[in-house]
Amino acid sequence: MSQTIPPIAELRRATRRYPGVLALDGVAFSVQPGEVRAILGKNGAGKSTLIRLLTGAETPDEGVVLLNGKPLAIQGAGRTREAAGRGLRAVYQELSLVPSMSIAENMFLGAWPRAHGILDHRSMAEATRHALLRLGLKLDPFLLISALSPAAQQMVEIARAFQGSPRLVILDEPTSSLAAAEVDQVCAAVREVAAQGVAVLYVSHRMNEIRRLADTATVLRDGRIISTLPVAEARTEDIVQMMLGRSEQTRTIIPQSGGETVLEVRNLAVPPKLNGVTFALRRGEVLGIAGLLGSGRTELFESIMGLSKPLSGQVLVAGAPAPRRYTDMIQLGFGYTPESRKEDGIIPMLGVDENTVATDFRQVDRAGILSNKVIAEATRAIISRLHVKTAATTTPIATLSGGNQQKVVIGRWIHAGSRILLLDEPTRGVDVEAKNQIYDIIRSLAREGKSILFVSSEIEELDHVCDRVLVLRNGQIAEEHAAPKIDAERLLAACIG
Amino acid sequence: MTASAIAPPTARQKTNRLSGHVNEFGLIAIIVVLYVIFGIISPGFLSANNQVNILRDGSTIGIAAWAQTLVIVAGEIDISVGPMVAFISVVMAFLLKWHEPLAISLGAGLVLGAALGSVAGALRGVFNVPSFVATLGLWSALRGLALFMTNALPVSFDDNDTLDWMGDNVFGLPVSAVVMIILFGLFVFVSRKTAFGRSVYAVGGNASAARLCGINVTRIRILVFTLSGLMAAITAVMLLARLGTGNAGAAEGLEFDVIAGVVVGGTALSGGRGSMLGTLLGVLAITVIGDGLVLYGINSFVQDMVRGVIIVAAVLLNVAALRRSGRGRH
Amino acid sequence: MTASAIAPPTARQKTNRLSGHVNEFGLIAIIVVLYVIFGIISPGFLSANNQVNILRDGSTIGIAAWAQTLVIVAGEIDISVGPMVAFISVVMAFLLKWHEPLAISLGAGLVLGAALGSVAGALRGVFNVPSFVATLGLWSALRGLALFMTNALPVSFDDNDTLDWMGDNVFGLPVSAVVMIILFGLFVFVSRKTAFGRSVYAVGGNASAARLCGINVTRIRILVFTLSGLMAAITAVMLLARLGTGNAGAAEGLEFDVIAGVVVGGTALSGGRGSMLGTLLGVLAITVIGDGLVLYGINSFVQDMVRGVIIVAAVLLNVAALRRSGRGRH
Amino acid sequence: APQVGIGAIYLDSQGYYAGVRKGVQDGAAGMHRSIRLVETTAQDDPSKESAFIDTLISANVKAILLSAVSADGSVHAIRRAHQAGIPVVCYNTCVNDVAMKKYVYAYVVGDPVAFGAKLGDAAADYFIKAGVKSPKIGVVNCEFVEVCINRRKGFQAALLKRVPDATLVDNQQGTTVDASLAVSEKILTAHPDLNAFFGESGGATLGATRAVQQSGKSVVVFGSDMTTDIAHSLAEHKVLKAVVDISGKAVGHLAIQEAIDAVDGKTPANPIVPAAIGLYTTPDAANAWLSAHSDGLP
Ligand SMILES: Nc1ncnc2c1ncn2[C@@H]1O[C@H](COP(=O)(O)OP(=O)(O)OP(=O)(O)O)[C@@H](O)[C@H]1O
Ligand SMILES: Nc1ncnc2c1ncn2[C@@H]1O[C@H](COP(=O)(O)OP(=O)(O)OP(=O)(O)O)[C@@H](O)[C@H]1O
Ligand SMILES: [Mg+2]
Ligand SMILES: [Mg+2]
Repeated sequence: MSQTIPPIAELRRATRRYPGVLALDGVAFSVQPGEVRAILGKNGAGKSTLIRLLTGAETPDEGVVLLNGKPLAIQGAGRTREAAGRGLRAVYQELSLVPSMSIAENMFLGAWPRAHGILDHRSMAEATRHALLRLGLKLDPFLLISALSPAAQQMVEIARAFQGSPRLVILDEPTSSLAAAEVDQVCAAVREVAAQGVAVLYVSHRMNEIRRLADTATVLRDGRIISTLPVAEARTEDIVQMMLGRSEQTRTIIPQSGGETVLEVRNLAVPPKLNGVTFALRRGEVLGIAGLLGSGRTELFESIMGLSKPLSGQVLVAGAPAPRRYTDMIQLGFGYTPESRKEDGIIPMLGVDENTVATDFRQVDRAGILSNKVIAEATRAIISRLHVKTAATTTPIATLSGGNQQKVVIGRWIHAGSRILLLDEPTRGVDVEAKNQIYDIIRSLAREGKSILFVSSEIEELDHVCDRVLVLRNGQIAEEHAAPKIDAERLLAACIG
Repeated sequence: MTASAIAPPTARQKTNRLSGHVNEFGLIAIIVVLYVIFGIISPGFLSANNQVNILRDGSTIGIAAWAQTLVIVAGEIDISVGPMVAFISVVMAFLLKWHEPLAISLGAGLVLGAALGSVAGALRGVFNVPSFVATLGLWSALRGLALFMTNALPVSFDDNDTLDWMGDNVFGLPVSAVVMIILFGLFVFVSRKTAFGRSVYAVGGNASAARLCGINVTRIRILVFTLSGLMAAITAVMLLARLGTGNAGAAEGLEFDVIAGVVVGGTALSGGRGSMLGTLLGVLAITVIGDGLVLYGINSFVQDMVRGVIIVAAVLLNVAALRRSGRGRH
Repeated sequence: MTASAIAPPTARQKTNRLSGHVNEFGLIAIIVVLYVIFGIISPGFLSANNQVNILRDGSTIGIAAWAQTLVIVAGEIDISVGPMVAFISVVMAFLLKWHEPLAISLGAGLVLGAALGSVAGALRGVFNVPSFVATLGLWSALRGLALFMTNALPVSFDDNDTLDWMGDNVFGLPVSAVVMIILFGLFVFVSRKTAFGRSVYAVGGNASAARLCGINVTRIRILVFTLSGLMAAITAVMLLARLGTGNAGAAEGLEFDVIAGVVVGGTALSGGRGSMLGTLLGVLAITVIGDGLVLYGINSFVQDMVRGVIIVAAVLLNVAALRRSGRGRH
Repeated sequence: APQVGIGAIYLDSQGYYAGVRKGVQDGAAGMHRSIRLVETTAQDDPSKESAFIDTLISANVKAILLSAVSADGSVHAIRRAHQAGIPVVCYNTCVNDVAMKKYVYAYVVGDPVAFGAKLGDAAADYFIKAGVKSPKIGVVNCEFVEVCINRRKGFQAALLKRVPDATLVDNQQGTTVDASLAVSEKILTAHPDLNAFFGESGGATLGATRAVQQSGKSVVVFGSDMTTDIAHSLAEHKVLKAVVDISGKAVGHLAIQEAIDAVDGKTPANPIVPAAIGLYTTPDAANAWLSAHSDGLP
């Protein structure tokens, strides 16, 4: 990196506090044009905070933010517009789309092209089609965002960031809800703009993406920058150690052969995605389901759980036909974590405790009266078992980092004593350490005799946890891979077919 | 690599475009049914004269309902409409009584309406007072002020030809209905074709995304209330022209009808979604029900009962139709 | 990071616990200020007698407001309170007039209230009719039905000692206030200490997450309206005892006061948040303002004005206090 | 004979108008011709009244009965009916004199000032007899409608003429019985030396009476508008001492009679049709009222 070129974005001694948390502590940070910079760190390290300072979404308590060598001057509402005016585009970690509006309108949110003050929907649609195509997407620009799958929504946001002529593109975990094909598209787009001299900041918990993309990486821990280093020369273990502040144990998976069949799915059809899915889940087994995005894994879970009605087919629980109602499935000992944590997982304003015990109040009451003490105990049990990082059991869950939120969402089914867990993308947006903890949790649940169905778009992690992996392709189970012969490369190939 | 897996089925896409108007189709069907029923049971209901009436009555609710639609789409609510209309009609009547020119009197009323609306908007947008509370304050204060200023007596003023004309018909249509229709066109345009209109939807749909994209959320929130105040003032002009006096007790409960019209029209109180056409149909449905029942000639208390039942039934049918079309997942 | 990651209860946690009640502290401060001001300017305001009055008036709003708090926390709204109270008081008066025993008459009223509430709840929970529309229907239908049944005339019945006692004081406190206080305790308990109460918060906070946790969202939605109907019926009993007749025109606009009390108490209309204590203080503030202004003896129209201004000012101060404490980021 | 449509607009949802309606209906039934009544309530709102008149015009009614919401505020709407060739009969309240002469066929009325004055006289009788020189009186009002203001003016004038030191110490709104009860209690608190209440409407009267009964104070009530409960209270004669009333049924009867005359093209001898104002000051009078109105309709 030549130091003669002025940095495109810079933070000087930036500090940002939240009630009770020092999210960023006197951080000095800069990025050069054309540089692809990864930002690494555990959940809650301060990555998103750093980004929000750069985009003007938040103002530092101390320190200054400079874009193109000039400090951001506007306080309050106009600040993000000032930053955008200087060529900054961002994909935030939280979905920043308006669900009730069309793709095209979201593409230009707040900066709609106008002709004589009248919105120019046609050129908007045209530009949108273009921007989407760049990421390999063929979507009708007039479609509402709410009609899109989470993955498609994410792609729209990424397309929005690349459109026009940005000078700095910030992507905060852009790929957490994407699978391989889309990730490739995103990577290609990043390389393309970087070649044109655009700087890219890239936050991800997936080391292999970082290696493919980034020139340099900045590692954050507890609100401080630990180091900024060239990615090519650094060993993954060293980076992980910087992130965690200690070295990570190497893990060994002991594949287990499962016990008796607890769940059997026969010829399940949910048009248009599934046509005749058949498999069996055994006691004490972690069964992974691999597939491309949109291959119908979520639909499979939803129809097993009774959340949507399959066209035909059977679900058998311990040999008997499963009830068709969701609540009855829960009574039978099923647990389900949805893929979109924010929309369907957490109840943001309630505390960690209530988010945990909501699945089963009967365990924490005494003669119908909820006991704060028992609730706190039950919550603490989950917190310590799953290593949830929270200030108190009553802390509103929305203030936790994503990984910790996810642990609570899983933990609520441990609280409920569920015997069969359906986990849809449980490691999305979760840091390395928490990921490993979640793998451990899943393995230890399996050891206790629980059965787990595990969906992940991050194919590399399937061999870390699964006893068996089924590949869902063209609406059917196409292949089965059993441990220890599960291999990411072969799985990926199988998914694509 | 392979092409993206994110290519939605085209059939779904098309259904989507059509089903975007299921709500409106449902309401139209319901209004047609109401016309058939009242046409049979209520004498004079189908007369041209009564259609004019329906339009005129509708305009009292409609003009304010256009702005209220934006307010509710933005995730807010304005319950101050009725007292605002009454207060402004009283102020304008006083100005006319003191022989201010018509243009000045009415102009002052419009400015006042916009200003009072902005006050509510600023309370919400800048000071974060919930809009229900901010407009509840206006509701109470304006009704009280209007009654206090007039001692609950009508304020009369010299006859004014222009004003009389505004209270009357033009080409067989009530002027107020013409104003309503013009404003409807304007609001359809604003809500669909201007940055402001789309920003309202963005703020109501996801305020934090809107803010991150540089939309001035505070400004949008203030402006929707300004518009609501302005539309209340226009309603006040129409009322003044029609009654020929300023009445502090007028337009009582108008806010209820206005909000009901918007909600029956399919706009969710939670914000982000809603259409002007829906509101038009909602207002029409409510007006037709009221008018048809009066003409049917049953006891006025029974009218209240039947009205309540019909409104719920209409929305119930519409929601069922929406759900069948697959859009109503909670 | 191996052991439990719960930080020890440090200063932060304590701040947190305290700041969880900033809203309530603010309201208490505002009520104290109101007491000081009215104590100075309104004759008889501080008299014991007037405190009893405040409690009694408060109970009319309060009992219904407890249930309304749950309704609003669940993300819904019930605007049918006033007509519900009037209608049920009329029904009970008729039963008493026909010489049904008191227990049966009142019991039937309570059951009817709960049943009507459940109808609104089912419309919302099962049929997805927006709660504003469902309760608007009840609002119109019940007021009409009550007026129709009575011809708008009071329904009188033979004196009944027990009922008279209920309209009177016990140990110097109005019975209605005692009922209100007992019900307050019950609602605090239900909202905090029962699975039902917590489920209401969960449904209001994120209905789809609540559903996936296995909470029966439909049931919760129906039940909050059932409770709201039941509390309206209890208010009707108190009203009947107090007036000695069933009046179809009574409790007009009560729904407004009830919702205002809840919102002033800090419960957001968007659901998921709110506390019974906040509502208690909100109801108290509104009652004190009304009472103090009447005692001050100014023109009742000016009272409306001043009331509007004070309500907004109170909430404004409270929101400012909340924001300073760092909780009020919308 | 073809059916004759008659529009009837009632002022608000008070029991009094149930009496009027009964009078109108009985009157119509007694005429042995086919009459279709189209009824509605203006809810004290001139804008609603205006809208209803337009609706009635398009319903092709042959005459409209109404109690005008406001003397000046209702002029335009009534003028429109007149211009459409539909005769308008006012009852109870009407538009101002000028407009009335032009647009109104007949006006059935007991003058509200006279109405108030009768009660004021009765109050004066009571105070003089009881030896109260400077009575303090609290008013529970319905003064968002003009009629009530005029009732108070009449009451005040008549009372002050004979008891010059009387003062109206408070005047608060409480039209319905529950609102009146709440407000009367507060007036009792604010004015511990109060002598009497004046209730401007039926609800106001009943609420004030109830408040006094519950407080146990020796305050008396002078009220307006008879209903069964008010008659019962008057019969007890402990708190409620006098009630002034115009029979709704009688007014309704007169009004429909005038309307049919108008339909038949008769010209009235005098457009002002006086309705009897009744004053009830004794238990006997109250009981007589009760037996005459066994259906409870005033
Ligand atoms: N709005 C907020 N209010 C309170 N605390 C917050 C807020 N936003 C972030 N924090 C806290 O600040 C710290 C840093 O959060 P930040 O979102 O920057 O982490 P991150 O590195 O992006 O984590 P992740 O990998 O989970 O996205 C965390 O402790 C978080 O809980
Ligand atoms: N066009 C759409 N309109 C409405 N909902 C959709 C649409 N596409 C997907 N969904 C819903 O979004 C969820 C996820 O869809 P997505 O296509 O990402 O996953 P999927 O088909 O289940 O495949 P996988 O989970 O394997 O990625 C599902 O619940 C699906 O029903
Ligand atoms: Mg982050
Ligand atoms: Mg999925």
